[in-house]
Amino acid sequence: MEQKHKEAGLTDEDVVNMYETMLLARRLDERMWLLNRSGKIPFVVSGQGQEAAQIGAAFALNRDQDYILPYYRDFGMVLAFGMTVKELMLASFAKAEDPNSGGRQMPGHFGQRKNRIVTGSSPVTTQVPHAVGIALAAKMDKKPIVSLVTFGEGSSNQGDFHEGANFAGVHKLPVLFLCENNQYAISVPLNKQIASPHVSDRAAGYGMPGYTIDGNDPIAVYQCVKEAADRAREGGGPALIETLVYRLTPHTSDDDDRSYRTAEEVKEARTRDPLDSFRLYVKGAGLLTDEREKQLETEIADMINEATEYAEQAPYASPESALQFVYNEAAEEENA
Amino acid sequence: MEQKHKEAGLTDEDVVNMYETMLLARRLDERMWLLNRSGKIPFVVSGQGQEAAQIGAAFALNRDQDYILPYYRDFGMVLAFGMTVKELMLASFAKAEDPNSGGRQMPGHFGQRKNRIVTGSSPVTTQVPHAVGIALAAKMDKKPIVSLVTFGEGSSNQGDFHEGANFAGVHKLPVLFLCENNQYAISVPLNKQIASPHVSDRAAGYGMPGYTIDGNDPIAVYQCVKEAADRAREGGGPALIETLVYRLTPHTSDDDDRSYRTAEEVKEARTRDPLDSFRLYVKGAGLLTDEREKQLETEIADMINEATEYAEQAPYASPESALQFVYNEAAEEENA
Amino acid sequence: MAVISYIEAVTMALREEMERDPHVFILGEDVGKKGGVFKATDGLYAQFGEDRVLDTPLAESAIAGVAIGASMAGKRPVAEMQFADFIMPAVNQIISEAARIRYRSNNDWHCPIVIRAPYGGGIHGALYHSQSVEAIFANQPGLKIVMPSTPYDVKGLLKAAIRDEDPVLFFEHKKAYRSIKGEVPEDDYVLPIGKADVKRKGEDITVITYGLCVHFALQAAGKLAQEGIDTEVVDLRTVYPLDKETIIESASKTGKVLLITEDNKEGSVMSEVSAIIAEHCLFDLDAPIKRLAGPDVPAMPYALPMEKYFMMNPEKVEKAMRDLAEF
Amino acid sequence: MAVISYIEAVTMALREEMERDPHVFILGEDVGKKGGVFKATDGLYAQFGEDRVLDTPLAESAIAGVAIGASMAGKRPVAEMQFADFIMPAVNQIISEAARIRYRSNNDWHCPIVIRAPYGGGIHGALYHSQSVEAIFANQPGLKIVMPSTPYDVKGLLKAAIRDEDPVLFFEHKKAYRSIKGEVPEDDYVLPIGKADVKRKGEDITVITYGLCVHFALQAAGKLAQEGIDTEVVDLRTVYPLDKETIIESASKTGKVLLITEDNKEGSVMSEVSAIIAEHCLFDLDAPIKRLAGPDVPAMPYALPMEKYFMMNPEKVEKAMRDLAEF
Ligand SMILES: Cc1ncc(C[n+]2csc(CCOP(=O)(O)OP(=O)(O)O)c2C)c(N)n1
Ligand SMILES: Cc1ncc(C[n+]2csc(CCOP(=O)(O)OP(=O)(O)O)c2C)c(N)n1
Ligand SMILES: [Mg+2]
Ligand SMILES: [Mg+2]
Repeated sequence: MEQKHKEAGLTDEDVVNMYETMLLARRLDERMWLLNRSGKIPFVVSGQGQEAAQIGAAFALNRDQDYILPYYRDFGMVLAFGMTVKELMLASFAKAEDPNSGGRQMPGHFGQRKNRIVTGSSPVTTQVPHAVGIALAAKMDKKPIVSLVTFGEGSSNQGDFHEGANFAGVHKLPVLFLCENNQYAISVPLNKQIASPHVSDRAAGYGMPGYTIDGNDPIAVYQCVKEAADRAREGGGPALIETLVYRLTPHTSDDDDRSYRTAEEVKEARTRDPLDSFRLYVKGAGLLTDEREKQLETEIADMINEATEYAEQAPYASPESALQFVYNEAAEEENA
Repeated sequence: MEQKHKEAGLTDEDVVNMYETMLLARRLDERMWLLNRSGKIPFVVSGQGQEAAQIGAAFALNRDQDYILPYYRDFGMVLAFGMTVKELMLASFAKAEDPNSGGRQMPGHFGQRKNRIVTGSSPVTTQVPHAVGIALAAKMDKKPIVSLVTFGEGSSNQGDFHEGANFAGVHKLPVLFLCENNQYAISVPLNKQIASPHVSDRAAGYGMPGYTIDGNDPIAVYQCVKEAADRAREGGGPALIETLVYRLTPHTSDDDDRSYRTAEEVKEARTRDPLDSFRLYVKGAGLLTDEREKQLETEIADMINEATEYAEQAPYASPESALQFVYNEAAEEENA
Repeated sequence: MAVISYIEAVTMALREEMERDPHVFILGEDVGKKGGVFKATDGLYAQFGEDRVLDTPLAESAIAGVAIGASMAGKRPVAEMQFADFIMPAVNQIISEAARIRYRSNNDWHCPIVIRAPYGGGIHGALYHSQSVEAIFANQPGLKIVMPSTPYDVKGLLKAAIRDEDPVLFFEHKKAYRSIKGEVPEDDYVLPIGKADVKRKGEDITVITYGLCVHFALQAAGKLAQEGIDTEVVDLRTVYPLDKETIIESASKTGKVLLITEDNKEGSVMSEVSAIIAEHCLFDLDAPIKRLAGPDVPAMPYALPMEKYFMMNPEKVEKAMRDLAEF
Repeated sequence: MAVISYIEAVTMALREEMERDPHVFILGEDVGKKGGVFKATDGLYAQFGEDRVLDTPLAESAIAGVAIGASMAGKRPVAEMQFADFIMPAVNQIISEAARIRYRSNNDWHCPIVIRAPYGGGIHGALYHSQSVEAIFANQPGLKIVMPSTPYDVKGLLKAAIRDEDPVLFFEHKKAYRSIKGEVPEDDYVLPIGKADVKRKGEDITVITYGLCVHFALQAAGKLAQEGIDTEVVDLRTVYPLDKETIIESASKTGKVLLITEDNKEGSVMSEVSAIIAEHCLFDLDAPIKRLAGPDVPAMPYALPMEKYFMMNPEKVEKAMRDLAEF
């Protein structure tokens, strides 16, 4: 019987939860491609292949108080932090009720204050210093809060990564830098993005520990993030964690990946699909029967169907509402 | 008899040259403070305490073909690369004949095309990607050229350091990153700038070797830079070299360093003044007699006096010349 | 003469310049193997090899800064910013460095780089893939900003930019990439940077604009002509520094001026155009200087209704022109 | 009421706000132990400790970005850029992030930060310690840009900026720091951001300006008054978004407008002021809208003769006012 999760401090219930969230993220993601290819939603950016890293990390945090600053592939992470399928569908259809942006931003630009999912933008890596600022606030307020920020390996080459990581190192802030190294930045492979073996090799230069772990193993990710989060919460400072994953889809629905990687390479990577290996694990641990699996697929399909229908029919924000929320409107009324 | 320099591949003549350039840099620097304090020049930024690192590095390059991108303390380096005392004085007096900028920039903003001293600005660290670009050009043109860029340890926290170093690492470019770590960025001490023991700890993250060396020892610096330059020239890629030095003066003539460091600390550092230890070395090697030393001081004093007089009397650029050289004026005439 | 698209004109100009001058090279994100996310550099990697079509790490300040350095060592870099919106991390390199190198060195050094970037909306790109960013730079002496409207202008101006001895920002309207086509000679020609182009002569009203809006204006001018309203359409082409002469001439002639930009209104390059006219043509004017622009919100939203509300279009342009003519 | 200097008003406002609200904190380079290179934060490190007056690493994008993050977690950061010239590395954080956080999140998140920076010339700071950088940002909805001229305004506006729920760029003229003094109440007051202030009422000509030039204009207005020329001096105080109402009112009243900025002329915030007037007051104008500004060269040189040639001064202002009055 598989027991690794117990050693990592995860209960059976946790593991089931993790698996269900991973599966949900994958099925939702797949649906979005279908909706895109059938012309119903204009754009998809996808997290397929990265769910284990996302969910392992999210479950290692205190989801009632910690902050996450996800990047555009983090469907799994935001689902774990409380965003609903319906909400994600509303974002994909760009409808008024979308809690991320009211349809203002492209899908994958997450943000939901009530769940401490910090609003993100398109320019990569700008969220890294924000995570550091949130950790600084936590330290000042003496609150046991951790912030976790994710980004791709390509994005780790932006100045903001360096400046943010160094700031956190100097001020020993409770922030975790989680790189989802999926081997490509759009078409540019890892060896044209960085010259060191690992992104985590950069940690030493910021006086923090660096880890490179198998991002296809949610339990390994959980364990690493949990330890780092505990240490950060106790004043031990930041950490840089690199998860090795593979982007199973093209960059986005606008990309054609055949111009820069072979079908064989992708096929080979699919043999390590984290969803498959984690399913095997959960089954091996006796926590998932074939029957329950079937039922789960049905529940998820229903949930996604319902969300799709709802989102498709939901109204857009009015054209003129584009004028709203440039500045604090309460103040403007006061002044007027 | 001191022989270290021979082991490092330096001839007696080289060492004498190095010492004389160091002494010249120091005396010139001292004179500038005098001129400032007597109200003759408005501003000084100083290299005192960092001359050994600068000169060791400059002499390790091919001064007939390599490029340097010095920062504002690099009097020693630009002297070694062919800028004259008179030219530096003209810059301090902001006169028209100043080859760096015709009096447009503050002193310490070096630039002289004929000596491949690349024009610099005030925002720190912007020169780092320029050095990388020059190395890229050298590689493209298959020329055996190296570029060397210097910066302070505080400045190594700018995004441009990270982006530039990583670019050079990925493309294996012949560029040397030389950090003059003088323990302070204006008032902010090293431990509030970086969290790792050494700036050179960052090299691994860019797939390049990193070195931390005693910047008070010009021969050690020479040796390290020479090896790195040779390797770079042969396609071995970049290196990050950190020289440990101490800023013996306040940050600039506008700074009062008593608010952030003690007189004792500075006094203690003066006991390791590289000029003193190198003088002892050169004497120990039998390359400098007391008599020659005296003569040298006189020669240098004369040279500086003459330069001062010349620069003081030299004309300013005309007020309206401020309108020149925004764009290529030859082209404008053509168009007109 | 072949009819090609706006983006094909970009590629053609790049190819010809790379063939002409071995110092010209391209660097940017995904410009190599993939040929650019819009395919502007398609085929160049195959033709010129990876030494001259560099896929860089994802770092715009380095892209600009490395280009600057290479240009100071004799190269002619053409850097691509994947979207104009992502030029922001490179602002320090562009403004503090590229724009000031010649001036600060008293003409000893100079910096002949081109930075290309697709800008503009109407392609459902939301806040960060739709912006007009020219106003951020259109106050920095030392820079030139070119924003062509037609394939013919694209080719001639991009070639001129690459041969220019100073830094040029070259913004390409991404909605024009495939929707705008036109005749482009196969042979080598350059067009002058810094000169506006009167795309249509007229006597009654003047429309001054650039980029995609030039086409909206020409379209509307055609319609209005049938009603006897004769419109002059001035295509700025270079939005910084502005061609004052052409602006003043046209404004003085018609006395009724409409300035159109897809950018937000307050602080756009059209403010400067208006100020030039207000300074030089006041007594020739028969109507207030009108500006038609995007609303003053950060950038256009993703959802279609809001995007349309923000985005310039032929109807908005036609209405504003008619209103002005009737003033 | 005590007479204090412009920079003392900065320090006073910071101190009072830090005393009032424990969430207010300062971060920047050398702001702590040293009290800032200009001493704007002098004494605050001693009073509030290093937790609330943070000496940061030398990295402006992080300073802005960390401030943004902290503000989203409930703090009230006041970030210092050591010189306005060094705000450039932070442009991406300011424009792409701070300015868009409220809008892009549909009002779910917001970003109450203040970024203070000394700007302006006349202190022999050469190209990179003299610049006016406001035009770079004065086209970004979501931002507010405050540029006060007097110690009284400094205190009231800096307090308002710190209490504002949106990001505010607060540019302080470094030449004014010690040369401009004025009465400042000890008690707590705020002044409205977004409102211009008529610093002198007049009927014949209008001067619209901000920062140090307000003093040049007032000085000249005093002289001209003796010759019977009655000048209205409008101090913009907030240069983005502009107070259209006050601008239009004053321009319509006098019909003769002079716009003054120390910045380069083309693309300055004065272009927008001119465009507003040209759009709304055309038929009330008796003279072209004049702009007096720095020349269009990158920034002012170091050598005194060239610096003076570039820099605005009372003589240039007086002459331009007289010319306009006589038009
Ligand atoms: C500053 C900036 N430059 C360019 C882009 C365009 N872009 C979007 S995603 C991407 C690649 C990101 O690669 P990586 O960081 O590895 O993340 P991944 O997409 O592989 O998950 C690029 C270049 C951007 N969004 N922001
Ligand atoms: C981008 C930028 N920010 C701030 C400054 C102001 N400044 C000038 S020198 C300096 C400290 C530099 O420290 P370091 O890099 O250690 O070099 P050092 O002066 O110690 O040699 C600062 C903050 C600047 N020049 N550029
Ligand atoms: Mg990637
Ligand atoms: Mg230092």
